[in-house]
Amino acid sequence: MSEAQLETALTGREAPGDLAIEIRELTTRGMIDLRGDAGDGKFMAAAKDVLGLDLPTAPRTSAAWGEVQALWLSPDQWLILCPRARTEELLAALRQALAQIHSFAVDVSDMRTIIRLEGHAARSVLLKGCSLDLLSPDYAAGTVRRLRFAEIAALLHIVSERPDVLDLYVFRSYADYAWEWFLANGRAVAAIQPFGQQAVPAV
Amino acid sequence: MLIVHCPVCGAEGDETDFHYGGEAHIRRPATQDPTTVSDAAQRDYLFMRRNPKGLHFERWRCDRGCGKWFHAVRDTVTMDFKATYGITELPPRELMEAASGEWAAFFKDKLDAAKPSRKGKSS
Amino acid sequence: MSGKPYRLAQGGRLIDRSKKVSFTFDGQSMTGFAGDTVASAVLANGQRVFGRSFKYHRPRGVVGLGSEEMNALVGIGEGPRHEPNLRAPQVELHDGLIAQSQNRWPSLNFDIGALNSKLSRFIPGGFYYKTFMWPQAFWKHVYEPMIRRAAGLGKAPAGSDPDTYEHMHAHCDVLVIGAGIAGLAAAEAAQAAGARVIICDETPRFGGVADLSAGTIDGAPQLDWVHTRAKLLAEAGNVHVMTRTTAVGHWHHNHLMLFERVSDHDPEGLARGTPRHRLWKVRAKHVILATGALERPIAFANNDRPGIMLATAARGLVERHGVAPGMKGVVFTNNDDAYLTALSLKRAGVAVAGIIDVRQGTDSAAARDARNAGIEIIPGHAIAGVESGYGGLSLSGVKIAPWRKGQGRVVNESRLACDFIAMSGGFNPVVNLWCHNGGKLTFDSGLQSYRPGKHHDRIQAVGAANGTMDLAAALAEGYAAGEAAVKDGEPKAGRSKAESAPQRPLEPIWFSPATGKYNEGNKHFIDFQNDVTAADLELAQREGYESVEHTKRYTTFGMATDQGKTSNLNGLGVLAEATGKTIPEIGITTFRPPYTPFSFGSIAGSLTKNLFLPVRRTPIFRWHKAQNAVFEPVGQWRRAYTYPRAGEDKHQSINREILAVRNKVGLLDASTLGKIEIKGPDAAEFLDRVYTNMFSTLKVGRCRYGLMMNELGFLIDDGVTVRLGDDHFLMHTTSGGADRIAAWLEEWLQTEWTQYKVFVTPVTEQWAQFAIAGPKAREVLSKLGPDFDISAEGFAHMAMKQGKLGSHPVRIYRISFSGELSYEVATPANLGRGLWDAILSAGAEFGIEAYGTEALHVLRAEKGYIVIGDETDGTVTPGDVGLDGLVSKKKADFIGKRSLEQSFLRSAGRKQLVGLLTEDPKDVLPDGAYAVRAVKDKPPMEMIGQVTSTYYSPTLDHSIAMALIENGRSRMGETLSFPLDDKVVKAKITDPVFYDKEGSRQNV
Amino acid sequence: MKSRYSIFSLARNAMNYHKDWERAWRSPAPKSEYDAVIVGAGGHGLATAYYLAKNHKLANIAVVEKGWLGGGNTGRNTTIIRSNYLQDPSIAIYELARSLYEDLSRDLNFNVMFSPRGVMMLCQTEHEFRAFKRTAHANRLAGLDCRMISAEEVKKIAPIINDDPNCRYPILGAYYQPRGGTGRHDAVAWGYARGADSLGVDIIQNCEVLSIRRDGGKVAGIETSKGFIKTKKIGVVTAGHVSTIVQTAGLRLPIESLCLQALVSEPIKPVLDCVVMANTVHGYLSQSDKGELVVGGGTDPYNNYSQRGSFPALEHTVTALVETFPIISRLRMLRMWGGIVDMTGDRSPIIGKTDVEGLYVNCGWGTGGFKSIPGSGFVFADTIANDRPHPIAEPFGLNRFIEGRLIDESVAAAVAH
Repeated sequence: MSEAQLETALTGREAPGDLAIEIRELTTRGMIDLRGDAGDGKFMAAAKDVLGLDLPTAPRTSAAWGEVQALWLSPDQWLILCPRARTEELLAALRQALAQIHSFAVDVSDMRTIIRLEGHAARSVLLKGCSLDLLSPDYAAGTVRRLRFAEIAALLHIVSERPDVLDLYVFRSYADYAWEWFLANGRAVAAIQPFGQQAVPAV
Repeated sequence: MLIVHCPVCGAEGDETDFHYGGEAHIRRPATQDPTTVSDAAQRDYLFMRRNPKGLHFERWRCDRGCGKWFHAVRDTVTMDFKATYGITELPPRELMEAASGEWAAFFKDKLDAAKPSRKGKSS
Repeated sequence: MSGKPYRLAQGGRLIDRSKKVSFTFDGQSMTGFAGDTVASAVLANGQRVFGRSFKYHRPRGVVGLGSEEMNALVGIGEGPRHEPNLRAPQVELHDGLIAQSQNRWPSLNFDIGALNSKLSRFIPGGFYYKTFMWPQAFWKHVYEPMIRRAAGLGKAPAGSDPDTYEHMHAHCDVLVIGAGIAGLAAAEAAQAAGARVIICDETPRFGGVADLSAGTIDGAPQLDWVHTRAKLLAEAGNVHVMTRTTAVGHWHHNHLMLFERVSDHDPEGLARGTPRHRLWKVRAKHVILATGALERPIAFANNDRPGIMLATAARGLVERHGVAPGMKGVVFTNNDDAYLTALSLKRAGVAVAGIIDVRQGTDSAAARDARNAGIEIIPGHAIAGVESGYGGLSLSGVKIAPWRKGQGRVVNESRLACDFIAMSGGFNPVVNLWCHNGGKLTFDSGLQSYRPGKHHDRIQAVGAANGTMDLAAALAEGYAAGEAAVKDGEPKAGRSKAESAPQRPLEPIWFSPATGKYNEGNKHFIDFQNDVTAADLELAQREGYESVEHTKRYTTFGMATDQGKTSNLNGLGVLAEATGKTIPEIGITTFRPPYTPFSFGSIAGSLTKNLFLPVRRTPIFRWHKAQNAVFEPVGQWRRAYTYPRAGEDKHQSINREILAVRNKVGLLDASTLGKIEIKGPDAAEFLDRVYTNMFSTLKVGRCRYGLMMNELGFLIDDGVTVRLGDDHFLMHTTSGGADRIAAWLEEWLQTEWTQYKVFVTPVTEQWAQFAIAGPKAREVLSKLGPDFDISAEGFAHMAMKQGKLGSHPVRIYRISFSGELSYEVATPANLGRGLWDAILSAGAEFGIEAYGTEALHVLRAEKGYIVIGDETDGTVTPGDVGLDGLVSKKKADFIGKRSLEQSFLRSAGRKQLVGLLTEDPKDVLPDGAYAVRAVKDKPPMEMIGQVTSTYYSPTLDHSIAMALIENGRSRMGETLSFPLDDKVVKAKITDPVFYDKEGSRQNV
Repeated sequence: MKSRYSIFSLARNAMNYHKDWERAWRSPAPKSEYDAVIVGAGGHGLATAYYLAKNHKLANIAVVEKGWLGGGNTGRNTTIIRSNYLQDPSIAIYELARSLYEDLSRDLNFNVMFSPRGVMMLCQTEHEFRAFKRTAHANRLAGLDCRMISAEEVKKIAPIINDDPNCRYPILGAYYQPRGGTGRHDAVAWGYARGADSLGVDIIQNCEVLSIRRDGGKVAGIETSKGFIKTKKIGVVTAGHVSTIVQTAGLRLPIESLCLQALVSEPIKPVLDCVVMANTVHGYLSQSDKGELVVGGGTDPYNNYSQRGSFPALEHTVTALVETFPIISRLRMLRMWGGIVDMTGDRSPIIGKTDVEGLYVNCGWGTGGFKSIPGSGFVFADTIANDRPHPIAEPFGLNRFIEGRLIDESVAAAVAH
């Protein structure tokens, strides 16, 4: 039997040229859903031993150590990001380190599709489908937020700013819908520049 | 569209980012021993609802945030949220005192129980 | 059409005379200029009648300056791009525009419906409640269609909308609604203090009525100031400026909808694909209403004739568009503002026959200016009637008479020749948005109108919207509100100062009596569009419809497309006079969103067609599609229902798929099944609480079917749960139940059994999951290269394994929903397609076939397995479906246990699940058919139960059905009758397991 | 008895410029005592009073109303009338109501504009299709004139419907009640008010009930803003405000008050001659005689006494209707509003006696109140007059919550598998 073939939700999808932003699917990322009590020092220490980072405890923040990142999801839940190839090893290490601690780590690498949005219009395009105050300083680089986006549940990670790089995580089965949504709402001809320099209105 | 504030993670957002969970502080009588629960008690648990015009004590879930349940106090006429508090907690004392009708009756013994005794105060 | 010189030789600050624009009105080619509105351009072409009214079909022309227009409603565009009922003064002219008048047949000037006008005496307000009752059937078939055809105004577009719409969300510190003087000042102050500001205006321009008003700012014309502020705000960086944007509604917690008309004025943009409309959902920390005020008409006899318009509208036509409202006009007013219109007209060279002012005396700055301009003022008079030409299409003069408040009839009438009237009954602050979310109003006797009172939201009104009509005061109020809105903001804006002449107070006039007997036969219109007259309002009072809400509903006053913008207060005034009460005593009807109507397209935004609702796709979706599968929506999922081959219909393909599973092997995409991992030291105990049956006794590596009830004791979900470790379970739920059950488990853990140490993590989408089912299933599996024992002994029924199938990591469960030897294989979703293809090629030699959900359902029905949602409908207990054995007697408590003790749930005569075999094996019972206790000639017949699932079983070559029948289990062998439309089907009650009762096939 | 309305009376009055029309109802001061007092002058309360007077010959009755008659949900709904329910008790009461509507204009001598233009309930999933087939069988055997119709028939009856077989939820067919339709909501209240008034019922508006006075286990009367009124029988029919009123008699009800919203478009020439309900996508649509498209949606989830809902509830409905009726995309919303509806645990009404002697409740109609008005009033009047539940009202008694004998219509739409 040959090597298992990877077919992600958006395999073969390419963004058309008429968009105000760049979008593409990230396919090489592994994800682990980690549950545990942030108030339990043993848990936090064991997680740090494996991941090399302090799990973020401040809501909606993230932390990184090398190629491993941890996104805060809830007071007792994190999404651990790593190269896809390292998922199995990291998961095994976590499970071993946490064996005696009430916790749970599970591989969810295939559960979500990551759509990366890049460009100065990334936030304004996203704002056509979500009600968060993405233009406020609350959404600086590193911020993580679960949200309702165009009728679906999603997770937003502000990767970097100026120019914006935003990762939008949607459940795999919704990936096509999300993609189609960006094709419709991301068109350059419909771009909006909220605030900033505006055309002077007629008088 | 209401703005709801989650006391667990601090997220604030549209009501559609949250899930409304109905009346707060409903005790499930069967959790202890279903055989001791009367028909009327079971009916009250399942169906009877406080339906105040004014302060209401209710449950919400931070559906698109941290996923945690919490309690809120909301005025059903003005829609103002007066407070949010933990899912296993009682409301702030002043709001228990401000409650009316059936809620006032419900909180009465809680307020009595929480009343600091003189002795407790001086010691 | 006449070539009358309605376009003035000069003037009209908004039009560009170098750019001619061609358009059509009712098929007639016309030209206008860039900067015209449909109203100004059509009027410039000498066409005064724009449409017909709702009830009497009276000819109507332009009355208003903007969105308050209630008469000149036109349809714009053709075919699927047609849009009815647009207000002509709001529609910006563009080349190629097609406008149509409405509510007339066959033509605007000759309208059959105008017969209603002749009959108007017989059809007063509310007349339809008093007649059309006989004969009964005539209402639906004769009277109602007649009424419906006559009403309705414009026509719907033909076909599906070719344009796009979208939404936008925004947060701001301060939202300023209205970019007139007060609004601009507020925005300037707020932005200077560092706030994020959005300022929007309904019109295409900033400035409000600065170009039509008296007074200066910083010693210069108001427009100069507006220019600098518009530039300042646009370039500030922390301000979003919007034109053509109406704030349509205000909801709880300062949630507002702004309706932006992005491309209606710009057909080229539309052709490029710009959205037509955009709906902004704005969350504002503070709202400032600077929505101005709207002028009131005056109720005099036949005040609806084309050529009678509001004074500001007449002024706007002259000043903005260089259009004369007529050859010679009179101004009819109770306030100073309308004097500006007389001056405008005079300056533009339009004859003014006089200013008829109901107030006595002429001692005011406005009057001085008018006199200096040579305009006659007729104080203490009112218009008592108009003279009009054939069919009311034109105006030739007015009758005037001395005005005394409260007088019943007119004396000493005289006449003035004119062909248009500019009227002003005072101004009403635009308080609609103030009221949308429960703001209170207070009556202002100076304005004789309502202005904002108390509000529980952070919202403030400024300028004319607040009843502050004086320019300097409005400007100061704007600044102050902008600063106050920003809590910690330092006032930074250098304040401008305005100056304007003081105004004389107005004198209210709600009703101007006509010649002849009081109130008889003359129509004093209050609500023009809905043809509601002062007499109608009085009639409603006489008949006991006393509440203003009753009056409104009985007469339909205030219910037209302008929602009472111009009629509301006049109606209250008339009611007050008729009843001897004050206006506040009359009360006021509630303002509801939207402020002006906005498109449904904008509400849907981009969520139409492929984006309407998400379709969830499994990892195998593309394969299904490539096979031309018929799909079935299950929740938001699309599942393959069956895979018809060339020449097959659905039934044939379903039967083929079923037989493939029974005789060979089949492959099902079951990825949609809910999957929830549950882990923690209390996981087993927790599962004992949520399932009716016991899970703490399940051995590691084994699977068990579980039933879930809600607290009412009714079934809500089922599925197989697997014990992965001592403290670790994997729960399968129904596809539709996945999210619901995961949330349900969280809720119980967080709110009731908080002592449990359990984590619940939904992992549905991590896995692609397939059922390989059929006698050849093991052979197929074997060919896939399992790295684990798959022998019958080594991998028993209801066991699970983890390992690899070739290169695919899998979890594999030996469970069966078909009754055949069956394996459910799960692999990470992104590997799913690869495994699917591998299984198909491995199974090829065994004749493997993919089967869809319908085959699955027949297969399970043959085995008597229930489907939640088919056999259950939310009122069914485990006992009802014969699964009492899965309700633990040992466990102290589980969800729903107590409710099973309620008397009705234990009562005799409950419906119980049984099988049915029809007498004629080919006769498939219809879905949901009911059995009756006794067949009668005609209904009603007593029903004793219903079919829950019904299929033709190719395996048995017999129709089979499952049904819930009263006391069914004790009626085995009994024959039931199912009366259908055309026949009675008889079926015998049997055990619901039709096939392989011993279960030997799955245990091989 | 009042002078009758007819085409002749209309013509006669026209000669005199309509100055001689009588009041439709009196404006009496409350008497000190009545045989029965109905609290709430909405459609249900007025109908109850009318039938008490007409069918049970009780003349000394009052209806007291906090505001203006018909000012609550009666005048705020989308006026749909149908009876094609699934459960037997629901069929019985809604069909009684529907059949009374058929003749109501003549009975009341007031045109309530009952328009049996047909109600179509679309089937947009296989599951929904099957569920409605079941309802169709049940209704046929109950004697209702209803039938399943094909997608082609749907298109013929409602040509503006989206019949694209590839759309998100293609139309598979519909469940059709040809004698369902609409009525003029205000006219129903006014007609019953005028009818009751002419039979001697005192309708007392602007009279708020402050509390119910009890005499031991019995009612003694009501305290109102216009003083105490003595009575032995009180029927409370105040929809969303029922909880607060019966609470004064020490009674709890399984009721929550929610905001239900509706909206209308600007008027257009006729495009839709039936009522269309699309349950899968949560929206329904009809066109009023004025030409407005009348749209109803779902409730907001949370308790609400403000008569103002949230935008998203209607946004979802409108989005669904734009998909189902694409031409409405370019039409415009004219007005939206909310009403406070009273929801029970099984979303079916409560009609009957309470633990307090002489206190009767009729509430919990939730989103189905208008269509049931005549039937509700009919059986509630009978229940009050005879101090025992009318057979059609019996299943809707409060006892069902003890016994678990729920009447849940929404369950038929449960989706799984």
